[in-house]
Amino acid sequence: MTTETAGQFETSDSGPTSTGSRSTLILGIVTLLALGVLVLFGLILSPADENQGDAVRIMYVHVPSATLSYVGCFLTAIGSVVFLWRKSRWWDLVAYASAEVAALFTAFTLVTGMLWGRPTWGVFWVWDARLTSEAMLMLLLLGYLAVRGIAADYQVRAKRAAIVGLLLVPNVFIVRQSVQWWRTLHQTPTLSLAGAEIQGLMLFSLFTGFVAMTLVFVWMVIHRFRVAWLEEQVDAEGLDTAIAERRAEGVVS
Amino acid sequence: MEPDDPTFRSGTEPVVHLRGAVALLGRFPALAGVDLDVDRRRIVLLRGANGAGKTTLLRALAGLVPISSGEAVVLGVDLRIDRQSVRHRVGLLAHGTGLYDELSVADNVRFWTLAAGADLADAESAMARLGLDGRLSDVSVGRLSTGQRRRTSLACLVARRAELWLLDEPHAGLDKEGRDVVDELVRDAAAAGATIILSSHELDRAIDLADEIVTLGGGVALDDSGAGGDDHVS
Amino acid sequence: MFHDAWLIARKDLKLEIRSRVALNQVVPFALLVLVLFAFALDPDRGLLEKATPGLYWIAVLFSGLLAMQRSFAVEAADGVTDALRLSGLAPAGIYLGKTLSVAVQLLVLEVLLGVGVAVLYGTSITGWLLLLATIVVATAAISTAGTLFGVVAAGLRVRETLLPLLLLPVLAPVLIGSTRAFEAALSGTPSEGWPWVGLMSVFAAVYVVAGIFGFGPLMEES
Amino acid sequence: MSNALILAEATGTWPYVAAAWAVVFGGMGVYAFVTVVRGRRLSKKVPPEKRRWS
Repeated sequence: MTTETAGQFETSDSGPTSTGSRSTLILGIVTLLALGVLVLFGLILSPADENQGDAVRIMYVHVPSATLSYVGCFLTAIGSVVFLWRKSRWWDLVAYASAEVAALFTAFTLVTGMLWGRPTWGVFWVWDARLTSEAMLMLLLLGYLAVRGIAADYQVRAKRAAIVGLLLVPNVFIVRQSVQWWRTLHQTPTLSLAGAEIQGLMLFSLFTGFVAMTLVFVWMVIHRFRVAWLEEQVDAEGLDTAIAERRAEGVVS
Repeated sequence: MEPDDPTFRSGTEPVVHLRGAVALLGRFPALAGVDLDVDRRRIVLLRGANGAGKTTLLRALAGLVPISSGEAVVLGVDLRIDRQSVRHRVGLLAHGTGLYDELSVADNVRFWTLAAGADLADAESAMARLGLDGRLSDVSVGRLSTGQRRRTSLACLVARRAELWLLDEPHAGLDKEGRDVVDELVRDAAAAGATIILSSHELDRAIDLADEIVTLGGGVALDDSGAGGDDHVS
Repeated sequence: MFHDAWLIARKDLKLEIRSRVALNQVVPFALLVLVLFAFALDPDRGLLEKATPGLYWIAVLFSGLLAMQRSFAVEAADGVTDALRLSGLAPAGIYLGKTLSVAVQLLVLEVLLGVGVAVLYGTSITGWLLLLATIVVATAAISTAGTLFGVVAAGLRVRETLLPLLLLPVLAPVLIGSTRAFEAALSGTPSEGWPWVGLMSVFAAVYVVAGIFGFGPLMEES
Repeated sequence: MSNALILAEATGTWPYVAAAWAVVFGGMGVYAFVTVVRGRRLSKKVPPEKRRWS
């Protein structure tokens, strides 16, 4: 943001050109430190749980991932609504960036959930209500990203994606509700911290997990947003030349 | 085709006013800064090579293609702000027929007439005008010849009572009798207060019909137009 | 808006009656699915009987998908999309009209499939009130969501593959709900089925609102 | 597969914990790397005044 860095980019082609800025660099460093603290507490300092054993350590990354996957999904819906309402491209790209990052965190949630399930339940997958909801969220996000990926005009893609994105939230609510009712017929141990004596160092590890992964999430959304923004600029680039070329066609003929 | 006069806004401002209008198809500037003014009741012929931008210009005037820069006012509506409200006031005869193949001629014309807010009587008289009453009216559009489909599309257009007619190659695919009908419809519509912009490769026929000629090339209106223009007012 | 909806629905149904695509292709497909399920699940071991509600709704969903693809293929033909935009019909009206015509086709399909299930799988039908209520709200849910996502996919080169990807996860709660409600009705415990009817009503209401407001922007560009 | 299972039983839940953390950290690393690389490639095509953050 400072004039100093702006000048640096103007003067040299060989200089650092990236999606980074001074503030995101600081954010990145803080994030890496937080991840280090998470490893320290989550894997080394915190004790094993009486019931779950060492498997509880998976929770320190699983629970924040699950929360952030829903946060990303809400952010996408908010971005979609503001885009439709204000015609703001900025918010459209926020929706796009957070949907992609949300899909990544949903994938983390599913994989870590399955890796927790194998030692705990004996199988990788049971039709646990939370895990099933998360799988449905993944499918919904993949649908949204499929719309983002269609080869079409910007307006076409953005409007269609925005409608799908804004419906993510009601869909997630209805899916969660239905899956919950569906599974309450057959009681199974659910993937959660219930049963674990969560206090002291364990609680602190979980807290560290939330902080570190939220920082990662923010860093990723910012950078993904900037990549999407650059893609737009590259697309818009050369419009003036295109118009000039187009006019020249008429003179020749 | 006798549009009631009250449906036409009387006014001195031009029906079409474009200044430096740019329209993008994807990233391709199909219109690269068109200037065009058309007054009410005029019949304007667009000519130009293939890919000159004729079709895009007609679609943009109908409010179907967004104008990304420049001025564009059609029937008093600024297309850069609002492309919806102009749409039901124009009639576009495009390359596509705009007809449902599985429905009969009469069903198609009636549906589009009612959709445009006109009466069934308008549909019947439009079909009669284009020779589609009688045996043809119950045939599915999918079984018609190209010329017959063109007539059906024209019937839908006539029944709409549009204020601005945008005809993309209206003579294409029609026999001589059909072309005469098109010319007659255009003249009647202009006499009744409508404005007509058409593109055609049938230059001999279209030049006789037109009050003005605009040549498009490279997505802009070229200056050499005007030849054969006003002498041919019918 | 309702005038426009009626016009569109009448046009669509007339078109289906004339073309008989739904009757000649979608209905046989649905019955074929029922027969294939019987091949896949041994009918003698009671599996088929237990799974009947689920199989019924899967068959409805898949054949409904065909009906929805068809409903938008019709509008994609030869300049019709432009003609619709120029027609002056209210987008909300077009949405409601298409939803209505899809719903009517689905209802016909569901009745025929119901007869097919009763005959082929030997299902004895009980709990009529719940069955009817489920059919009505599930049909509303499928057609409101299907029509909205149908237009999201309309006009794209990837529409045939995109629509199922978008629609089926969204309709998962409807599949769960309608299946559980049918099970409740057939097993003589209808009180367990009514909450599902409520959930599906909420679903349909959300999609009607989204469709009425969202159809305009979606139709705008293609 | 069977070897892995025997290993799992011998060492308890640690392999699963390690795998879970590896997936999460590895996934974050790969995604971050890919995003940064894409960003660098694209920024070369865009004049600096359009990169509002720099």
